[in-house]
Amino acid sequence: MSKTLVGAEMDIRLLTAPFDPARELAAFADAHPASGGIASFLGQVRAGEGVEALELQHYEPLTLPAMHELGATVGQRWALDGLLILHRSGVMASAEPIVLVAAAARHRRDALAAVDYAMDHLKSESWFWKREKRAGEWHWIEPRGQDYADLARWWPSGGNPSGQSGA
Amino acid sequence: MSKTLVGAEMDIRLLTAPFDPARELAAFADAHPASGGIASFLGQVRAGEGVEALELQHYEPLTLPAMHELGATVGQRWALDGLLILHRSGVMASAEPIVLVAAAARHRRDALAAVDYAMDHLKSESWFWKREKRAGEWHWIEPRGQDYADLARWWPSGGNPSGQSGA
Amino acid sequence: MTRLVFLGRLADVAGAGEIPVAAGPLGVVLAGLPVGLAAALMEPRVRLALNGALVGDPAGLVLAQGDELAFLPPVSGG
Amino acid sequence: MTRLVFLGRLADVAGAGEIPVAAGPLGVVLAGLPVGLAAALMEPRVRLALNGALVGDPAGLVLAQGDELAFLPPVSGG
Repeated sequence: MSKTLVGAEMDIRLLTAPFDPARELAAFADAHPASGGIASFLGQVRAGEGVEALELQHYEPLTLPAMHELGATVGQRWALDGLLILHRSGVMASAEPIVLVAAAARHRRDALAAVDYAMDHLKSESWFWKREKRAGEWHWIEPRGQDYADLARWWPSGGNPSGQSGA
Repeated sequence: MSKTLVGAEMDIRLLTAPFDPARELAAFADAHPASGGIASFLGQVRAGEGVEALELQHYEPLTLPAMHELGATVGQRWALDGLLILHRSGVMASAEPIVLVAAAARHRRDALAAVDYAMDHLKSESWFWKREKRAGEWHWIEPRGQDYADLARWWPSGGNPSGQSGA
Repeated sequence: MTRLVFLGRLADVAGAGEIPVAAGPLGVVLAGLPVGLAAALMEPRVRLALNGALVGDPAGLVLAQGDELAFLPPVSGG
Repeated sequence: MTRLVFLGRLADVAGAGEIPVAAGPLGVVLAGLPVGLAAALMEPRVRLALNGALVGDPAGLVLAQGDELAFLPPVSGG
């Protein structure tokens, strides 16, 4: 477990084994009794659809540092009491949790927007390579156009979006 | 527990006793293994700030039906697999959960937007009257201007916003 | 008999969450209440619900036996 | 010795997650690889990271003893 302090209390972890999102969220809420609200997003491996397993590969020197950079950006952009970013790597089974982002804030909009922003950036810019096992065969997943569209919502209008930056 | 079915599976409850948000969220996630994501918002009584207790009063013939109407609206507006709306009434202590909204969806943006919309409408339009106990005295809380500003985000541009409608 | 139900701060003004009154036109019912309470109930931001249904226009409302009329001040939200 | 690290589908092309190569200019290193692998590594969307830091312009890059050069195809995200 890695902790950084940038105003909001950060709990940012790259996990190689399954985690329990309910337990993590309960601990996060307990840690922030003075926050009016806690927003969260849990991404899990979709059951059904023929996917037997999902693998996320990370690259140690880049993946976790970029998650910390993202956390710092989110913590500076919104008034948060705490931010939790948990991300799995490795092989995951159907319905297994992949990612949990939670933000505790005095004001509801800050918490919700922080989770929204963090998810958009995790999904489209973070250093993970994903493959799915279907009918016994692994297939690499290319980035979805939707991920970039989601990301574009956060560019200042008239801004010059850079290419993928890894954070 | 009250259930309605309008495409998404609805679980909408008005509670008069404390609830465990972590347990509710875990059950909700277990019920939706095929959903790619679950967004949630937990509102809790802010600890500190001199608030000794919070009371939410409801009016039985209006409050729960309006929560069901809100659920139906949210279920029609976004492609959800499930929607959970739990709201307390009665007297609550510091750090106690007040409201939990969770949405399970195939796509992340639907889940996050559904929670955002439901919270904005619960906070500004639902039939609850709130008072806080400070230094042993109860004080009724008037609506905040911010709640109406949050709500206005959902009006179609050029639309004619109606007054408070209770749903 | 019919019941008037007071929500939020109106219950404090009334000194009770509800009171029984005789059936009849709303104007007559209100005239029989303490003047401070009647004034609080007639504020424009106070909505009315008759037997659980919001009342669009309270003018001319007549309360029948068994009716429940609720007075709803602006909500503070969830 | 220096190491080339392959992420995502590039590891499939290489048949391994990493391979050891002799130090030297990147162009020389790539020329010593199987042509299919070299072509995959030189695709414009593939980013490079030298010892954990992204490389802005790989032209003229020279690998020293102990260096780790990672080839990063477009990410699929979290």
